[in-house]
Amino acid sequence: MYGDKVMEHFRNPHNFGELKDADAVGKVGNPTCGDLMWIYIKVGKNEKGEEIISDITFKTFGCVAAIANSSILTDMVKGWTLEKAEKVSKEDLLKEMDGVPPIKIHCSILAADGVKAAIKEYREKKRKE
Amino acid sequence: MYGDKVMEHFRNPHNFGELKDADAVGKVGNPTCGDLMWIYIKVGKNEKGEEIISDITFKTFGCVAAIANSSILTDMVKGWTLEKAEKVSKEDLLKEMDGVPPIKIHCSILAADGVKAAIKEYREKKRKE
Amino acid sequence: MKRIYMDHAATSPLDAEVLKAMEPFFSEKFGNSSSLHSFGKEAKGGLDWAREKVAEAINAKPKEIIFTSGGTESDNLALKGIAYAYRSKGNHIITTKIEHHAVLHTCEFLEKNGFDVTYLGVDKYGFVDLDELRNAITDKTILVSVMHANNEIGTIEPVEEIGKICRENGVKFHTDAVQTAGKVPIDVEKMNIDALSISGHKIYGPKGVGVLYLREGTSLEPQTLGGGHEFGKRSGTENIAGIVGLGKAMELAVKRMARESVRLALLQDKLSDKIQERVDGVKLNGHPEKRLPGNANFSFDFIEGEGLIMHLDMEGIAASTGSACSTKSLEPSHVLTAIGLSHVQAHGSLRISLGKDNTEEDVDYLVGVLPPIIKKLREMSPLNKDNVKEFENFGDSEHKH
Amino acid sequence: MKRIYMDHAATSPLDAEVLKAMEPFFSEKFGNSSSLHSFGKEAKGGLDWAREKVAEAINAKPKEIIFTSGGTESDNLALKGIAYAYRSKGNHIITTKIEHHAVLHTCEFLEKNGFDVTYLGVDKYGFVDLDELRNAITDKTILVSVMHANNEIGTIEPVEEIGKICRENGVKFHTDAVQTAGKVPIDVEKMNIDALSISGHKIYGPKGVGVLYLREGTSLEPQTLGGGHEFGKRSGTENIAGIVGLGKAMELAVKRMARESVRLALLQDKLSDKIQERVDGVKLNGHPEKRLPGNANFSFDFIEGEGLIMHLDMEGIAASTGSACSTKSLEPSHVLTAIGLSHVQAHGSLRISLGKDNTEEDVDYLVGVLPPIIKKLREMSPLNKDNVKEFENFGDSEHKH
Ligand SMILES: Cc1ncc(COP(=O)(O)O)c(C=O)c1O
Ligand SMILES: Cc1ncc(COP(=O)(O)O)c(C=O)c1O
Repeated sequence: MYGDKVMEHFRNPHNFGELKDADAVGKVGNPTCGDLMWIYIKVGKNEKGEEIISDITFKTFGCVAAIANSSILTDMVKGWTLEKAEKVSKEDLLKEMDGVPPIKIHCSILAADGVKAAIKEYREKKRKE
Repeated sequence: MYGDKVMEHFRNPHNFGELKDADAVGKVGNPTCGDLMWIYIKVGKNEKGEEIISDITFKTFGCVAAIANSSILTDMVKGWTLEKAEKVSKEDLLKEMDGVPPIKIHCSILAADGVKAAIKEYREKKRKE
Repeated sequence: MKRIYMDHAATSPLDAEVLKAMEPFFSEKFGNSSSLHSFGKEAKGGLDWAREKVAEAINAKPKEIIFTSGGTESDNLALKGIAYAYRSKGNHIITTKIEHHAVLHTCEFLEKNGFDVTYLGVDKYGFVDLDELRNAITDKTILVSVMHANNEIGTIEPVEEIGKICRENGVKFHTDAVQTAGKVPIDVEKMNIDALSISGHKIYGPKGVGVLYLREGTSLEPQTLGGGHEFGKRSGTENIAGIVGLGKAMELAVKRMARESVRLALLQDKLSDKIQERVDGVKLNGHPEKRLPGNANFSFDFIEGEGLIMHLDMEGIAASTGSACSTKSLEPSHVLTAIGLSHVQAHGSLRISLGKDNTEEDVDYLVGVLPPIIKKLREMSPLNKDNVKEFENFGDSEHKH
Repeated sequence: MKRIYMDHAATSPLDAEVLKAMEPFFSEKFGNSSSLHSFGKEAKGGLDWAREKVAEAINAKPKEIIFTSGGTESDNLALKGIAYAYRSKGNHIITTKIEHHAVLHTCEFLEKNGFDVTYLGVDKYGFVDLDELRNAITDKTILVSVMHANNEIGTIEPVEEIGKICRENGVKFHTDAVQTAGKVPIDVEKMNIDALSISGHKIYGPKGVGVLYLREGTSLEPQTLGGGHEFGKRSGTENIAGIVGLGKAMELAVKRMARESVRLALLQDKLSDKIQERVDGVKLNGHPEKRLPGNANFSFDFIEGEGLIMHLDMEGIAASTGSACSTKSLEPSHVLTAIGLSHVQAHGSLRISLGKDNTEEDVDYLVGVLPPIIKKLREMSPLNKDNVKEFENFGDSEHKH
């Protein structure tokens, strides 16, 4: 059902756990459907002064695909500018997931929503400051 | 499907073939249903002066049961008085056939009709004489 | 005593190579293919492998292959499944008078449930008339079901032309290929076939497993409901060992087809020639050439088939009369009466269906033992060429027991 | 790596003795049981033998045993077959919310075709309420179908009492005994059962073969039409090897039942005790005693089952979460929600079903590897005892993906 890459990330997920001094948390999913995902981000700046994701972790309740895509996507967007990360493509993520069955597509791209939700929360917080 | 006795009579049927100087022939069955039987009889007298079946043969187009019951019944009634043979019981014949499947009952008792038909023909012939 | 099996149209022995392919799935890779764990994955692997093998064999895609419990279920599923799925388009189905009972009885069921069924007749060889088919199609026609080859007389129907006619008329086409799969080339694309039935046990595969090929895009109402196996079209925990066996049997059959079909056709020719040489009052039923390799169906005058089969059995030869299934009815074969045989002739039929283990010697042996049996049964029969005419008229279909 | 199979409720390996019983029917006694010749008779012999064995095992008569392609077909045949046969008497059917999909989806089909179906709820242990059943019966009720034991939580229903209620009300009673046949005593007379489903592959028999027991005198509309096999109730060339395998598997299961059921119940008790000792936030689903020997179904707080199964698989242990079939849907098990679990709890379920080869060591091994897996998954989970309440209300059945 799952490819080697997905299984490897499921077995040894990267970036999991709470990020203690996170700037924002994106909460997505719905445990009724079997998945709930929290994406923690810390925002920094690159040499150009653009805002980037300087650190990112996740906490996921969900199936193999949900856990694996949390790991894969957090790896992927670490260091990206918020602007770029905001537009992260679900298709790209699905490609990285390497052929999940149709019924698992929903949970295989959830982390993209999670990152977007985290960035959105970060921006809102900043606006209110 | 068939018991040993039926198979033995089918394999080596007794009394088959035309009876050259038969006094009567009973013709029963219907090849549409897969069986046609001719019973040839020769009538003699016993010591009491009663009419008996002194010889009997058959010709049968039909299944194993049809051939076997021709053989078994002709064996059985040989020497019987016409009166007794006329009343030959289908139940008794079926018992001799030793457990044929329901669908084969019709052809397993056909010889009884054959004997009756032969005796009837014999009596009619005699009446006309 | 030597035992020679010549009833391959009824069923066939499991090939040793097929059994070998099945073995790992009995008690090692025995998982339920729906399971997430490694046992489940191994089972799924077997299932996928077999699906590909069957698809390859008939030029289909793996996702068009639905595994079933046999030819009978495949026929039932195809007919009921398609009929109900296209019910809103029309209620007319066309089939033939010589189909297997799995098709005929399903059609009768559909007739009782609001469908109209046209049963096409056949000519003396058993061929369907293409013009008759064309004329039978109306705008209510949703499905045509014509068997690829007949199981009794072996006649191979012009399915490619039938498929074309169906395609032109926007009508779905099902063919019962239980007797041809693995024996005669099948290409569902070239033949315009939308649905096709296969059975494992006719091709040295296991009993109790079959296939319904269903063209992508063809709708089907599932008939066995449950866990949603086989793309939701046929539920029930998959018989993996059986399915792998069917896959292997198809693979072997296709590989051997070219050589084996020629060998069997030659053996059958020899058999037919010799029998006609040595016995008189015998007729080969079906078409002399367009027939299943290895199938020979004879009618012997004046005798009845069951006795003939039993005498052959006592000589060690296994053959059949009429359809294997027809032993449950006293009616003579509907196929033989459809090609114009009287009931008397139909009752005197013998079907020899040769298979992979039959040799020239087997044929010689049969040709040796058959004539005296025919002679003995004829001696016992009241029928002869002088009186048979008076009984032959009984062949009208109205007459029932 | 050591591989330990603990998913016997999904399927089981073929017993070596069963395979041995099947072997002669692959390529020696391979005939079609309808054939007149000796190959046919040999096949018929196997069929008759198996029919007797199955009949003996459940105190039925051989002619009440109909062989099918598995539990799913048996359930479909029982429900549709009886429903249509008694349609003129009434159109009401009663079943439960925790049946297998083979029963539930068939009931939904019947609802679409003019039948009314009442789905009885169950209590927290999974038991049907007998008074509720009594009250549900109307003068239109023709059939009650309640499973003997549930495949997920293992709860054994009071079928004898249910049978009595049905008998008193002149209603036919079907029970899905796929999980109990050969594991828990069954007596169709004592239990007033009119129809009962069995599957071969749950009792170390072959996949793709099952049984429908049908009480003499009970009417049934056949669903698979053709050559009239199985007393005209289920057509299709009989899978003799598979049927003999099922017969042998039943014979062995009954012989071993008394000892094996005690052994498995003790193993399961040990397993449950140890897991509850070593892991907190865990609950045993189903009834603590009235359950299938060897079945243990747990809910672990805050984690999801698929990941759990995959981690166990990496440790060599094969188990399942929810029903094996439910992997095709994202909905949590209908059984677990029916006994009152929230969706979150249902997603965290683990079913261990022990079988004949499982030992004390296997249980110790499982109990050893499980706690760190639970710990890891919980560390990864955003859920904890402080926030879980806010998510548990999602358990309403209206919510769909
Ligand atoms: C033409 C044809 N269709 C269907 C069937 C039924 O297939 P099965 O025996 O697998 O049920 C048979 C054989 O019995 C057959 O010859
Ligand atoms: C209770 C129950 N009923 C029916 C079935 C279906 O039986 P089969 O797998 O033989 O189709 C199963 C198992 O899958 C089951 O556990």
